[in-house]
Amino acid sequence: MADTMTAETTPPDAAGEGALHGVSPETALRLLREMLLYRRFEEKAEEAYAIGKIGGFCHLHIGQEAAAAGSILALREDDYVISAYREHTQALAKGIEPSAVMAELFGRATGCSGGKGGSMHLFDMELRFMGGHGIVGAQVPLAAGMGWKIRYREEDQVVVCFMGDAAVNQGAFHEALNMSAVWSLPVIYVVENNEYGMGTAFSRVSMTPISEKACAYGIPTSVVDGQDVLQTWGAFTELAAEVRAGGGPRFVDLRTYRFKGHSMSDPVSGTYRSKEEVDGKVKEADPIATLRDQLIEAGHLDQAALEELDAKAKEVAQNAFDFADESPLPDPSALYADVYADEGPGRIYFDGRERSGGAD
Amino acid sequence: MADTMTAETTPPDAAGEGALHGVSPETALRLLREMLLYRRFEEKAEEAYAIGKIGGFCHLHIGQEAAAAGSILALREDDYVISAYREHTQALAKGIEPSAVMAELFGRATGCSGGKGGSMHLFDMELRFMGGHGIVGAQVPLAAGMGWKIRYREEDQVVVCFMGDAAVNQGAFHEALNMSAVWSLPVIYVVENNEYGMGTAFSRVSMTPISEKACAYGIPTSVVDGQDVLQTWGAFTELAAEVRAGGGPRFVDLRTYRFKGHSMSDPVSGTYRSKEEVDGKVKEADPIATLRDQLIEAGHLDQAALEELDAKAKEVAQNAFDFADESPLPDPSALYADVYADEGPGRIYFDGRERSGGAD
Amino acid sequence: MAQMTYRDALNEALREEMSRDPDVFLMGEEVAEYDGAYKVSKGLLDAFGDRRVVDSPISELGFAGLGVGAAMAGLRPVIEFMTFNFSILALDQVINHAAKIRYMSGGQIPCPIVFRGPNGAALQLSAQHSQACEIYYAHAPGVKVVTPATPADAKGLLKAAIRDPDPVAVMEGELLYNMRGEVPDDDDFIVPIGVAEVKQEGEDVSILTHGKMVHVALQAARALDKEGVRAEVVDLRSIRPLDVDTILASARKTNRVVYLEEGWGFAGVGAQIAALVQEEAFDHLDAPVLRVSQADVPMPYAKNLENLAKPNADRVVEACNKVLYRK
Amino acid sequence: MAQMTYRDALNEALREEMSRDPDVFLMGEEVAEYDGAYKVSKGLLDAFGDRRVVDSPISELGFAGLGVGAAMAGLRPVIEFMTFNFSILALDQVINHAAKIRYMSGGQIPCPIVFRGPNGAALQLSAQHSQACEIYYAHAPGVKVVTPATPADAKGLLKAAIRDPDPVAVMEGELLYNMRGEVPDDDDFIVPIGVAEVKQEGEDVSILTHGKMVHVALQAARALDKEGVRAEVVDLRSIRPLDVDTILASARKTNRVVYLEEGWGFAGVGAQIAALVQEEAFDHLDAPVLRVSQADVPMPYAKNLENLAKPNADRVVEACNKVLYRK
Ligand SMILES: Cc1ncc(C[n+]2csc(CCOP(=O)(O)OP(=O)(O)O)c2C)c(N)n1
Ligand SMILES: Cc1ncc(C[n+]2csc(CCOP(=O)(O)OP(=O)(O)O)c2C)c(N)n1
Ligand SMILES: [Mg+2]
Ligand SMILES: [Mg+2]
Repeated sequence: MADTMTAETTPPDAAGEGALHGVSPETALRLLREMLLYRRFEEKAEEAYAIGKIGGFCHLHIGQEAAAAGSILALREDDYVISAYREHTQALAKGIEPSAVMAELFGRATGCSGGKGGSMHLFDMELRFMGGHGIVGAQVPLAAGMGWKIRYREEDQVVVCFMGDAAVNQGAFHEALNMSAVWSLPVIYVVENNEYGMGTAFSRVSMTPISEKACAYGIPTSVVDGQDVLQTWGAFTELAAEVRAGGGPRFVDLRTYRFKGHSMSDPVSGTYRSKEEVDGKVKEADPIATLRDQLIEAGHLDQAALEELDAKAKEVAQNAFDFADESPLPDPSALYADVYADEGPGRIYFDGRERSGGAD
Repeated sequence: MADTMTAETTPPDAAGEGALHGVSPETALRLLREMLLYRRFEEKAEEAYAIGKIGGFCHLHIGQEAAAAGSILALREDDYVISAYREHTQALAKGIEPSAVMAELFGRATGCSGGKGGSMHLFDMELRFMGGHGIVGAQVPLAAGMGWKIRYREEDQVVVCFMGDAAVNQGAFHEALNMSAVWSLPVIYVVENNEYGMGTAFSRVSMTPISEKACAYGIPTSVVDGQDVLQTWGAFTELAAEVRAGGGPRFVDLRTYRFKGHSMSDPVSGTYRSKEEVDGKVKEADPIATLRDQLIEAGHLDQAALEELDAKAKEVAQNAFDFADESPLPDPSALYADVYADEGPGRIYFDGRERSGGAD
Repeated sequence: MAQMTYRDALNEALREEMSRDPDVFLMGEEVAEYDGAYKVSKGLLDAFGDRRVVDSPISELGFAGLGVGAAMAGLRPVIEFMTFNFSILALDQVINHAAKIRYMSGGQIPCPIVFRGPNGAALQLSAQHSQACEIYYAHAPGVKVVTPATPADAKGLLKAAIRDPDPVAVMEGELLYNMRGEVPDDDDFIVPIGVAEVKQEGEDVSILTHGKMVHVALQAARALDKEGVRAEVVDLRSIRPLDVDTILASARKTNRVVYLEEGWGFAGVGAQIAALVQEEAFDHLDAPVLRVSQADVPMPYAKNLENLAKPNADRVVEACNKVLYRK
Repeated sequence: MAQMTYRDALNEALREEMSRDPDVFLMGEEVAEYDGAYKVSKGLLDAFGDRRVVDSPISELGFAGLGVGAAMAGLRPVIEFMTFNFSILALDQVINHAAKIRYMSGGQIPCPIVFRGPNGAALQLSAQHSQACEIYYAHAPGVKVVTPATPADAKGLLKAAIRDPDPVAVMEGELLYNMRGEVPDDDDFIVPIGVAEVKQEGEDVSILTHGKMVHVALQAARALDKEGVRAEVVDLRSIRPLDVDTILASARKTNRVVYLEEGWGFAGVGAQIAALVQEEAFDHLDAPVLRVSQADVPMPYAKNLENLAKPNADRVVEACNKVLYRK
């Protein structure tokens, strides 16, 4: 992966914003910084997983970083984001501290969910990062509910709801999209279409492409190249404005690709996808390399600047690791906290046995 | 309703099969006989309900008879039919004896489900009438399963699955249609589009018409006038042939209208639908009157023949009533029968208490 | 105090809480234009408009989930299930989301939502429409479950549920909707969640129960009284949390307990209470805790079979006699 | 007898039953090309082809329902849930359809279907992926529920389930898949459904349990043995139907019972067993039936909290000592 950080194209003779799809150089550089951070952060997580610092499932977003950066950075701070279990980078994009995300992966008290959620359940209420959900498709009605709240309060935020391609075959998707259309809810439903749900190619479980999955609801659909962060950013800037202006829900088929296995136990290639396929995508469609080349071509980046940005990203990732590693485990008393808001002696009896502190 | 049985058009001067949409006079007359039976049968059920012979819910199909006759009579005997809770006429169309259906409504041992199912749960395994289901939309995956069995065994039957318009908003519908398309299952999914789900007009819970509800699966869709039984019969004859030949699933938006309330406690009009709307439909779109006029115009029916057919239908309905009324209640021993196939002393212990015949 | 039906008491609770708190809204099938399938929401559309009283498509999983999402974002949804039978379709959103969001997020994300509607059997609705669903909601921690048996409790518990910071399932009874009773006038009248009520004091045997079976228990108690047996009748009112103190106090007083419930016995509420009582009051029990519940079969349609399947006062009396070693 | 893993035992059961009966097919997420998320179906696609080993979309409600429909029409589907956690989405098809079709149809329509997959917690999978779902399947009558704890039982119970004329949920354990043990070679080896197994005889106290907790119970029994306490360990194997005779025989023999289960205690399997044992063997009990179960909280992710939440041998020993009035 370190290769990606080495420019392979020759420096451009003429800078031009055209090469940046109309995105300002500042924004483009910000997107690069972000994506570098995501990449280095997740590589660090992979390392931590290998040595047992992280347990359970851990689903990396590597290869799909543009989907997080290009969409979430195009939003307002008070907009809502909700996702599934492959959400580390989205949590970072929404502003959760890398240290708090890493500490959550480590299951520490300082994690963004107090160590109780883990990789699949990152939350930050204040930053409006609404999880981190583990049941495929189940976050889709939740997103509709957040959109409902915005419409109900006559506010003008937008909800961005991420899901995988496999999620569109869930009944929850269907029911939520229909209601969103009927009530004109301000939600952008984004399918991160990485072509596979675990080992199942999407084309094996649907006769039509993702882009046709909102046709029954009358929801406008966009197909976006999710490996090109500038295009993604541009598309979401427009979509968010449309939705904010009261345009109702939108549906996005965001074409992307997962460079790693489904989770840590799934091989990168050689089973359901060939080595050639994966290698080809890594070579041709790395969102970071693509943006790097665009920036270099436009004259806003050189090798030295790139290396500096990358070093910074690595440093932040390392600091997050160190912070997590040094953080304490949750206090045992946390076990019974937060099941209900108002628990406390004498108020909530659970099942009666816990109440009396053990049967006797 | 008795009015419907009196021809209002003048007798035709020239008979013509053209007036019958290419359907043979024999078939058309058979369809008339069937629909007259359904109507008189359900009127009798309404009567029985009013005097407390039938309990629970009772959903009449009056006004929608062409949907049952026009589709099911176009099938082969070994084809499967499955429906929701508004299924009396479909059960009759599939060949269940009127007396066995009425006895089931009465909750008698002689009912087609032994008195255990009632109005919403009519079954006949031998005739391949697969119910009678009460959870909106839940019969749709069951139909896919029957289609799966046909494909699995390389047989050439067809499954017809009825549902109401409101059922298309259930996740089960979405999941089942997608799988049916992927595996090319021999199922005709029929929405009896009577414009309302209980008191909710379909246009209030969907931005698109029923006819667009299968677009995401790539399933061919037909829109059929379900008040014209000849057209319906023609459409299903064709669809069944296509599906039988291996064409995969089909979707039908069958336009119809419910002349009665949703169930016995729901007023016919005056709340969510106006009296004018209902009266207009009863006047303009009664499937029996429509067919009657077509037959008279084509010279295959006159007032005397109509009255004879109607008298026969009334007689069958009355006989069904009498049979049901004279039938015994299920034996108390039936309470514990048929929970499992293999229950019996010592084999299935339920929860332990039943086993020992009462705690002691 | 006013005399009113259980249905009107629920209606008043909704009305008062919606007036008090603009974040409360009601969503479900037929709740608005139709006034509710069982007319519980009668007149609310007129009073509060279609922003706050909302007819949903028949999408139980979807609108339950929408409610959970709205609650996570700060509203206070009241989600009506036309009956709890249909809510099995929505169970994932209830037990995997509503019940767990606060915990999984380390206490950050609240979920103040109410799921309500009729629960259990009515008359001859057969197997798919006659289920008592308490256990599906109460087995997993995170949701509270209450089962009002009277108009006053219907109002007080529903109001408490709407004000509660956590998800609460309010399980009503279709057969109770027409029942009349006294209901306090006070706008702030609530019945706290987690507090049982001793409906009738007695010394000889405790009949513990909840929901519409409370009335069957009282009927049984009257029959026993004629035979000189004084039964104590305790209405749990709340299944989760349980009012363990009141339950155990009654068991320790009478030394004999019968649990009566509408639903199936297998791992039902009665199983939990029997297990609890013998764990915590073993030395006080003069007889096993017996359970009276629905026969362990799907609900049959035929009237005679349905009557056999349902628990009734005779079976409660029989169980009481058994634990009293009478007859 | 062959030595093999629990995973391979399940695989053999599928292989043998698919060879024996052409109507048996396997459907679920990743069961074919991927060989199963946990490799239980390894090699079956090659052996039986994609007509009989079928990768489904992620549509739990849909493919469970498809299985039920296929069973109604005469096939014998084996539906794999990647884990039972996800099957909550499919519960309507299980308890409203599979469980009730035979009864509602007056005995006409059969439903010989198997639902299987791992159940309960593995390691640090947090709240939505760590649930023991027995109760959701066993509360309503109509489905049978088995929980194999060893390779032999995995094979024997799965084969029995596939041959059974009724719906059976086979709840496996992810943490058991690698466990090795003796498995009979006989192609017709089955373990009958509804028969518990006394894993270890003892006189002083009965530890009743099921599923992967059997091994925790045996561990506790070993610890107790060192202290001179002889515990009897009984593996229920089948939750519905219950082997009431074996359960009661053990209770009547030792007079002291502890129920150990992986899931939540509230109206759990242990509650049912405690209620049953005190109902039927009240006079034999020298102490209350105690329950050891998951803490009444959603499963936390952090390793230390997860360990605190899960039942373990120490807590079983403690409960045994309590019912023995030791220490
Ligand atoms: C309801 C449900 N079924 C199954 C699973 C197991 N599972 C986890 S991720 C996954 C694949 C999802 O693929 P996709 O939606 O395309 O997202 P991606 O992993 O590609 O990001 C599956 C089957 C689950 N978590 N929830
Ligand atoms: C899942 C579910 N939700 C709600 C109900 C209650 N209910 C019964 S029929 C019905 C309306 C269905 O309308 P539609 O599908 O259009 O069929 P129609 O009655 O018009 O034939 C509703 C809401 C139910 N039976 N199942
Ligand atoms: Mg994917
Ligand atoms: Mg309709």
